[in-house]
Amino acid sequence: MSFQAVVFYVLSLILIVAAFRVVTAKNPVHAALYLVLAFFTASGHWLLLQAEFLAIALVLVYVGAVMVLFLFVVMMLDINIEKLREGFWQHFPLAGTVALVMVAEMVLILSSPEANLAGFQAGPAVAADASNVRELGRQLYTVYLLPFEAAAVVLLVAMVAAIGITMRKRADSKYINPAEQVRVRRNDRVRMVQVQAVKPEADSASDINEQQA
Amino acid sequence: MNWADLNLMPALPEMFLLGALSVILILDLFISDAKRGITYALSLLTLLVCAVIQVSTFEPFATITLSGMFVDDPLSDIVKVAMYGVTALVLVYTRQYVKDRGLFKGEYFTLTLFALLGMNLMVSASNFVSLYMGLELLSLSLYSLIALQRESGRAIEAAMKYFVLGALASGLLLYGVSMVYGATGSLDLAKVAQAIASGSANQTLLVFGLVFIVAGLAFKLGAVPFHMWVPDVYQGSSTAMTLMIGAAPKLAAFVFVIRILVQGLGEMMADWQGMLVILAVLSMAIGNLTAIAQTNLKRMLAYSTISHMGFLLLGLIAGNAEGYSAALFYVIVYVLTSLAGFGILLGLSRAGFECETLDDLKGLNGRNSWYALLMLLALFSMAGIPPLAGFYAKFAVIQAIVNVNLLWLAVVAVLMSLIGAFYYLRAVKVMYFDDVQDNSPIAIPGDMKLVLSLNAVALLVLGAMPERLIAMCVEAMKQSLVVL
Amino acid sequence: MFANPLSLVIWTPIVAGLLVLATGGDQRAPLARWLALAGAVLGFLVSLPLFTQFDNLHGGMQFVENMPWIESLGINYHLGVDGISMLFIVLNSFTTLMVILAGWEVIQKRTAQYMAAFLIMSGLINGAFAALDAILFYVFFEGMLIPMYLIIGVWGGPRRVYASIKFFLYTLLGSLLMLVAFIYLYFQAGKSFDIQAFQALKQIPLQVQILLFIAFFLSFAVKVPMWPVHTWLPDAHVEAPTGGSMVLAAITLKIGAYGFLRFALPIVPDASIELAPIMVGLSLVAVVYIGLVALVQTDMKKLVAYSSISHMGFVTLGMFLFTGSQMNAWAVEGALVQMVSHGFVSAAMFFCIGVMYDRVHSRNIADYGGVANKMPIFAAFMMLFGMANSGLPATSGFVGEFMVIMGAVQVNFLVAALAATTLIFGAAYTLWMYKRVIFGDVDNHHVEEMKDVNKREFLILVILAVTVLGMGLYPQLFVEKMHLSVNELIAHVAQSKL
Amino acid sequence: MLSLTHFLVLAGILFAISVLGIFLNRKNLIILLMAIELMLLAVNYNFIAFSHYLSDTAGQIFVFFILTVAAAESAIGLAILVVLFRKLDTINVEDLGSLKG
Amino acid sequence: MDMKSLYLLIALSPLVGSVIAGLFGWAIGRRAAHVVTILGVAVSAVLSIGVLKGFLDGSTQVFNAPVYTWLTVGGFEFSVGFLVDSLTAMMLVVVTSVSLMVHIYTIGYMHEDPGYQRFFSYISLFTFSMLMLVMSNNFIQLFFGWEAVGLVSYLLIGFWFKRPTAIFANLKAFLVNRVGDFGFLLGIGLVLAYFGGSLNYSDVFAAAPALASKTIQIIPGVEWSLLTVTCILLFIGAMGKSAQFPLHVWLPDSMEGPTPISALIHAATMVTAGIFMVSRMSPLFEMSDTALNVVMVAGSITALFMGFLGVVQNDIKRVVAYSTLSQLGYMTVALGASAYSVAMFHVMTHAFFKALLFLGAGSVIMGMHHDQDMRNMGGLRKYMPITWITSLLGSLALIGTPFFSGFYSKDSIILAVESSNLSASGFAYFAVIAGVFVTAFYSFRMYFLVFHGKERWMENHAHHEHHGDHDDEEPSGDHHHGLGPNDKPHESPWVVTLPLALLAIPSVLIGFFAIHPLVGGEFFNGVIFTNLEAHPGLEAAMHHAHDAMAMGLHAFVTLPFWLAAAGVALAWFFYMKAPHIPAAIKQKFSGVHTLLENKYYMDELYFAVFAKGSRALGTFFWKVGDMLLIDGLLVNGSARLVGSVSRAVRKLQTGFIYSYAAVMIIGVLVLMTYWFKPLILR
Repeated sequence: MSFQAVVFYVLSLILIVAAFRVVTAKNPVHAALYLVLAFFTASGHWLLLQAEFLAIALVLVYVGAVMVLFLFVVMMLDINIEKLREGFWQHFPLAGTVALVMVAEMVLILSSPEANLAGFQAGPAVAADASNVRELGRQLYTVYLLPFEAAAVVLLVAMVAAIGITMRKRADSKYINPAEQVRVRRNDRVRMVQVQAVKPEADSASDINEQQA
Repeated sequence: MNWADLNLMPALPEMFLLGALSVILILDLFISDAKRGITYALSLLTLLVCAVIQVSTFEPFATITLSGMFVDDPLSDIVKVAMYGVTALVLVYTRQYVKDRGLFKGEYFTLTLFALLGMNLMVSASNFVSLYMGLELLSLSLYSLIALQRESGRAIEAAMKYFVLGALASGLLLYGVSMVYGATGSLDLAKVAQAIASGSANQTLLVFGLVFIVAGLAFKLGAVPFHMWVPDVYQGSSTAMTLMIGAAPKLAAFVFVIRILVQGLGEMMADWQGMLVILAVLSMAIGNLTAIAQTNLKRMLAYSTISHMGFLLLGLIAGNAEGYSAALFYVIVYVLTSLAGFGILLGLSRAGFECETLDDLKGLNGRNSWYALLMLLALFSMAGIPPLAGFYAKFAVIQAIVNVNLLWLAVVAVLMSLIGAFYYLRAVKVMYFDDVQDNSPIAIPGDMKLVLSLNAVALLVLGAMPERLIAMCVEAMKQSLVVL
Repeated sequence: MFANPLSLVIWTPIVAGLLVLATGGDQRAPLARWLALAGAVLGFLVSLPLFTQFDNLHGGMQFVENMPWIESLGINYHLGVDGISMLFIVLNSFTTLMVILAGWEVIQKRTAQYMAAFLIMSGLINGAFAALDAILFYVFFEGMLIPMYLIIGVWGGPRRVYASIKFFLYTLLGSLLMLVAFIYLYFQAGKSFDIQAFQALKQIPLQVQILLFIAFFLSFAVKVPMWPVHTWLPDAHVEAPTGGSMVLAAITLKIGAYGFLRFALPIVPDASIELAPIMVGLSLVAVVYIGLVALVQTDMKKLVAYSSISHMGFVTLGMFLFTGSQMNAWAVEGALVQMVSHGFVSAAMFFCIGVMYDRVHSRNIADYGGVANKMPIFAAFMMLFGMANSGLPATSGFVGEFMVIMGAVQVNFLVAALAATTLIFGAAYTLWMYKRVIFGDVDNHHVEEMKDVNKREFLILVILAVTVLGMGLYPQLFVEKMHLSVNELIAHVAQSKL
Repeated sequence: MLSLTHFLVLAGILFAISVLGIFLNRKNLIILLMAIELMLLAVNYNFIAFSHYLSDTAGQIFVFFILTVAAAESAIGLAILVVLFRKLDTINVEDLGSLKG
Repeated sequence: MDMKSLYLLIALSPLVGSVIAGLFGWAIGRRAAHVVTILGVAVSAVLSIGVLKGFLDGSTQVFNAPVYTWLTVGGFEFSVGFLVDSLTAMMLVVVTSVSLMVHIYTIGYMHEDPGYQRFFSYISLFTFSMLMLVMSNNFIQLFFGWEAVGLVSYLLIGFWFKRPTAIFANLKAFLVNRVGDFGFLLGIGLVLAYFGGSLNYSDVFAAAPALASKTIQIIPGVEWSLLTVTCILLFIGAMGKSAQFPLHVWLPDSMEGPTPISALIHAATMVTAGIFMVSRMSPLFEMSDTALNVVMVAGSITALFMGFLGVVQNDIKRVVAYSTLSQLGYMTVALGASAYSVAMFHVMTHAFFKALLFLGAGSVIMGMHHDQDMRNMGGLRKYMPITWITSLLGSLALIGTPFFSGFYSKDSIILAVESSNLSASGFAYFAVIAGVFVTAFYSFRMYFLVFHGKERWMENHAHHEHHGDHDDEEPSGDHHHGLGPNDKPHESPWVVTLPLALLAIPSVLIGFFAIHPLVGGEFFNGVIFTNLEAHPGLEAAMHHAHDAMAMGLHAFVTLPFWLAAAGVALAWFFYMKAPHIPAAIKQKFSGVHTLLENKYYMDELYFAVFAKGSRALGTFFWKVGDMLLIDGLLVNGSARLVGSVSRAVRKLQTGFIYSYAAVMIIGVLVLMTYWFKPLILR
């Protein structure tokens, strides 16, 4: 067993445990932290696969930004954790079965001779000074120009959307809108009331009394 | 990359759209709520210009540019023009509605245009990466649009469901794409197709990936069993957003499916045909059956959409140009029809009142026979009763599958549409046979009334003379499929 | 396009209907009525040249018009009539006129829509009879469901919702399968929806023929309607307004029978022959079973509705009387005559019931009695139509039944004997009803208050009476139109496609 | 020697765990979102593994985009979650069932 | 004027009258209505007599030509056409003359009725229909006329449509006739199918001989002679129209109609259409002994057993009605014996004397102010002398008093039956002989009860029970029944008595003068065909027919005469001398009496079996077949099924994200499993 293999298996173990804990953790904060762990191990795996840039990006972007966002939200929302845990395990048998079947099928398919994954051999080792980042960068800005632009737009959308969705004008904030003031008409402010000059008769007065009663 | 060779003309509409969008986005910041009409007008203008550009740069062949990321073919042209039109209609129909609900904000327009941009990308992408980006651009915009109505618990619930399930579906799709990538070594549709055709691709991985891809696509279309989001989202969203989701994205999703399954994985037809048959039958059955039990019109139309998507799949199942063009025609007619249908619902809603249950339509004929007639046209078109356009759509796809000797499927399809006819009839019944309950006047703005009328009458006109549109679809399909 | 008389008969009523619809609300109802009447008269007038200019010595299609319509789907705007379909177009235009008159002041609610629905339906029905392209036929065939659905549902009786939806779905069920059959045939016939191309197909295996026949059967048998897919009809009739019942009975049922002649028989002759015993059996069930059912009805409209089914049993019976592979000319022409005649008679019967309903607002036989005392003129007319309904010679009702029975005797005596029981049943249910409704002493104050027919009703009754008697006394006028077409049909069917 | 199968199977297991999470988690929407992140991680594994064994960078590029989109997605998802919590005062999945049938 | 126009004029002039009176009666008034109709019929009558005269002196040729083409189909052509030969000529005269009498009579009889014009229109229409029937040269037109007279009969029986009994009776009449028509039409069908593809008499008769041995299978595997089947079917038609057992039940009830039409339609003309038809078809019937036997048996039963019923009737019209039935039986027996000409002869004589009797009865009824119960009459001869005399003459003719017209025709029948060689002739002979006695008895029972004896109308004002057999239904009130306390019967006006007198003349005389040409002579040669070798029945009658005087004298030594005399005597004894005896007999044989009173319970039987049976069956089909099975189970059942499936499927949509996701994942799993079955299940 090569060193890579050892690293692979160790990281895999951590990854699987971490991933499992993500979905089973009682506390969402723990879950988020386990997810961070999972990302870290994944990053390690990706290094094994010589995807250095992505390994770093994962840590920076995901762990650094996204997961922090998650934690932020989790903590911001005042969530009753105990209530959220009720009856958690009662669905486990079904869920576990489905997951197991899924894994089993995937493994059976992927490891079957027909899949012929052995046919995939890692290419020749890249030179030590070959820059994965440079290569990716070159491609991103040439071949993948369009998706790259699109990615930018996606981020813009996320920004617009996040603001649009969550931003609210405080109900208690007081401000003056000059436009509204200018548009005001007399009718909005003054109401002319026709007051009866005649003295009400006795019975109608009693009616009124009754109504008041 | 040689910048001098970079042909950006095919992507000109998208570029204009993005530019205009950015301008609107910024401009809107400086516009007071009262003058939001400017944003509205600019959005419509943008759509108009896009359409003009699209039409004026039309070429009857496919051009691939941007390093194979982008394709401009007649199929994308026709669908894009349709999408501009549809989006414009959506904006017109929803103006009053969103005003009444305090949603007449800059985000509403910009997100709509973002969604349109995403759809354009989906339609014109020729690489899995650009396809995915387009898809996500659309999806994220749609989630946000729904969630914009944050005062409504149901809208947020719908947004959340849509979001979670959409993300799951994206995950499935990506998983499938990764397998295809593994099998063919490329993300470019043309190269994928080449690799499969040359036999160098790993079949097991391909089929394995195909399962996930089909699942992801089925989700976008809303085909059973990946349809679960559709009813909830249709019902929960404000009607304006329902219209938005139900209209143009169906067009985009259709082309998206064509791009992936036909242009990319065309050689795998035998496999995906089988899967689509299951999906189609289930969609038609479940969609129609469940719609019967609905009392909420929007929900009913959602299930009806599911069944329509089943029909749409029939065209794909046929697996030939005729079938695809039939499906294209189908989806265009469907979108036009649901625009009319939801348009009426929008028109009937007013501040503080949502027209969304069957009972809300009670006695519509007595209140306003013109709108009742328009709705009638829309409903019968959905039911596929001649001489309305919906009939030819159904007819064309059935013709396509009979052509490939899937008679049993045709029989199943027609039987399901029989079941479907029931709930459309019930809606007509409510409008025409029942007595008026709510006698409040219907105030639909003049422009919307005009457009809505044209929209619904178009169903009839298209029923009388569908040839032009069908021929266009056929031609577009023919020329688009030749190249890739 | 509008120079062709067939296009004219299709589009004149439709355009008129749209114009009527455009008159809008009930405040302009008088305008709508007169406009509708003008449209109906015009529609009838433009249909007359079909009859007068029809060449009796020419067996094929006449007034043909053929131009591409939806080329991409292989659908043409192909019109033409032979001696069979021409009669029904004229009949339909005539019935529409009657219906417009019949609804004149009776319909006070949404008058324009009512009139428009009938006019549009009239055009669609004409289209169905004139179409020579299967899909064009289908479009008209299905399109007419929409106005009819609305007519039953909007202006119908208390159970109109059930009846209208049942009507719609029942009819749709059958026709959808037929659509699949059409598409199948399209590919068999070298990508053509031309009905004549379908008919010209040379080789179809029996198995396929039978499947196609079943598809046609489901579509047309529902429309006719044949037992056991008839149960929509009583409901539809009972709930429909008078005009709706008139059109339904007079015309739309005929489309089913016409469909058998135009599609089932010539396209799949071998299956038709193979399944003819079943068809004959079902037809006889319609005659006998439905005749008995009609006897016990307590609702006049239901009774006449069942009697329609029973009479239409004769039509289908006539069409499927085979000797070997030879259709029986008597029976086929008898079936056609029966169709036309039933068009007049059933329309008249429903109109009569409508006249009474307008006065008493009940269709229950038990709510009447002694109407003759108060409405002698009406009673006389209804007697005439009742007698026509029971197949009395010298009325149109007799001719078709007579011819079919004559044909049946030639083919199978027992069949003829069972069919001939209609002489008894028909008279029994019609006259028994007549007895209970019209005869006797004035039964209650509703009857006491009945007024005899007004001028409009009188006019309709007279016109219908003249046609019923005219056709009974001189059927040759109609029959001679169809001879060659029927002969060609028979010759065509006789050629096996196996 | 590590083979492609190792990574694909690992990705498969990750995928299944995320499915398990979606199934299992009936209370907490946030965990649901995290499960989806896990699923995307599994997909990314696939791409990178294939990319490595195909000696093709396209896979890595795709992962780059997926990461970008996933970030944007998280932002929007969390935004929706926040308004949801504001409106309904819960992030319990089982409380999110007013639309059904 | 050529013959065709002449015949057209004969046929159409009553129609013109009818149409004018019917459609414009409201405008032209009563007087004009009866003038035009009588004029129309009179024209027909005069012309008919001219035609008959032409045939008698041989100056007129048989006319057989189409008028217009009614229908062509399958290469066959059907025309409305006339065949006028001696048979037709005779019928023309009978029909038009009786009709004319009845028209005139009606002026008086219907004087007070509000439906005056309508009535005239009907009877003229009837005359037209009957003329079309007898003048037809083909089966189809025959059937037209056949049904048309049935229609008018229906209308006229129900003329007083307020009376429940009347509208019951007319429906019954129509339906029973329809049963006959059912057979008739099928018979026509067989004729068309097998007899040379034509329905013209001449073509059919020409084709018949070749078909003598042809058989058909109606029930698979059983061969029946075509001619027999055809003839029996045609005869079923005749049974309906001529009220032969077992389709006779309608005729007694038809007396609900006004008396003039009872005379015209239900005695003189329409009911004899069946006899006429069989005579017309003589070339066919001659070829089938089986059919003739059937005819004979039906006739015999009718002749005898319907006569019995006449004995117990108290309603004056019903007595005459049963006598009509019985006499129709005689005619039918004659047909069975192949003595067609004799049958026609009896048709003619019967037409006159029975019309006379009916009109006489009508006159009595008028005199009694529409009381028809004989038990309330008696001694009317003083008050209604003309009616009395003419009725007596009619009765004498009916019972076959020598030299009266009825004698010649009836005795000819008896002679023919006696010498018939058919197997049924024995029974038939007994029936006709016994019938003579019965006829005499009931005829004179009526005569004595009405015109002689005590004036009973004085006694029972309190109770005059309703005469119908549907006592459960009350007659409507507006018809005055019976004499008031101070009224006396009165003689009828001249328009009533004149027809009586005019009809009395032929009733007495016509037999004497006509027997020679009709029975013995060659009047019907070439028209009625009798195969004398095979069926010798006619020969005896022909033999006697040559000398009417001798035949009359000879009668006094024959059994029929003495039987008739005995019948008269017994009637006199019972009802004039010892009225207690009939009552005692009634007591003693109450079973028989009840049976007779209830007409052998045939009405009840038919009602229970056919009317109730078909209604029960109809209800069953409707409730169980249509409503439960088809509508309930198939139609609404499938709708319900779809509905419940829908509700079930709906539950899948739980509203929870995790279950939605689960469905998606499971969907993927299923697809995956399905597509990788071999890989996974290895």
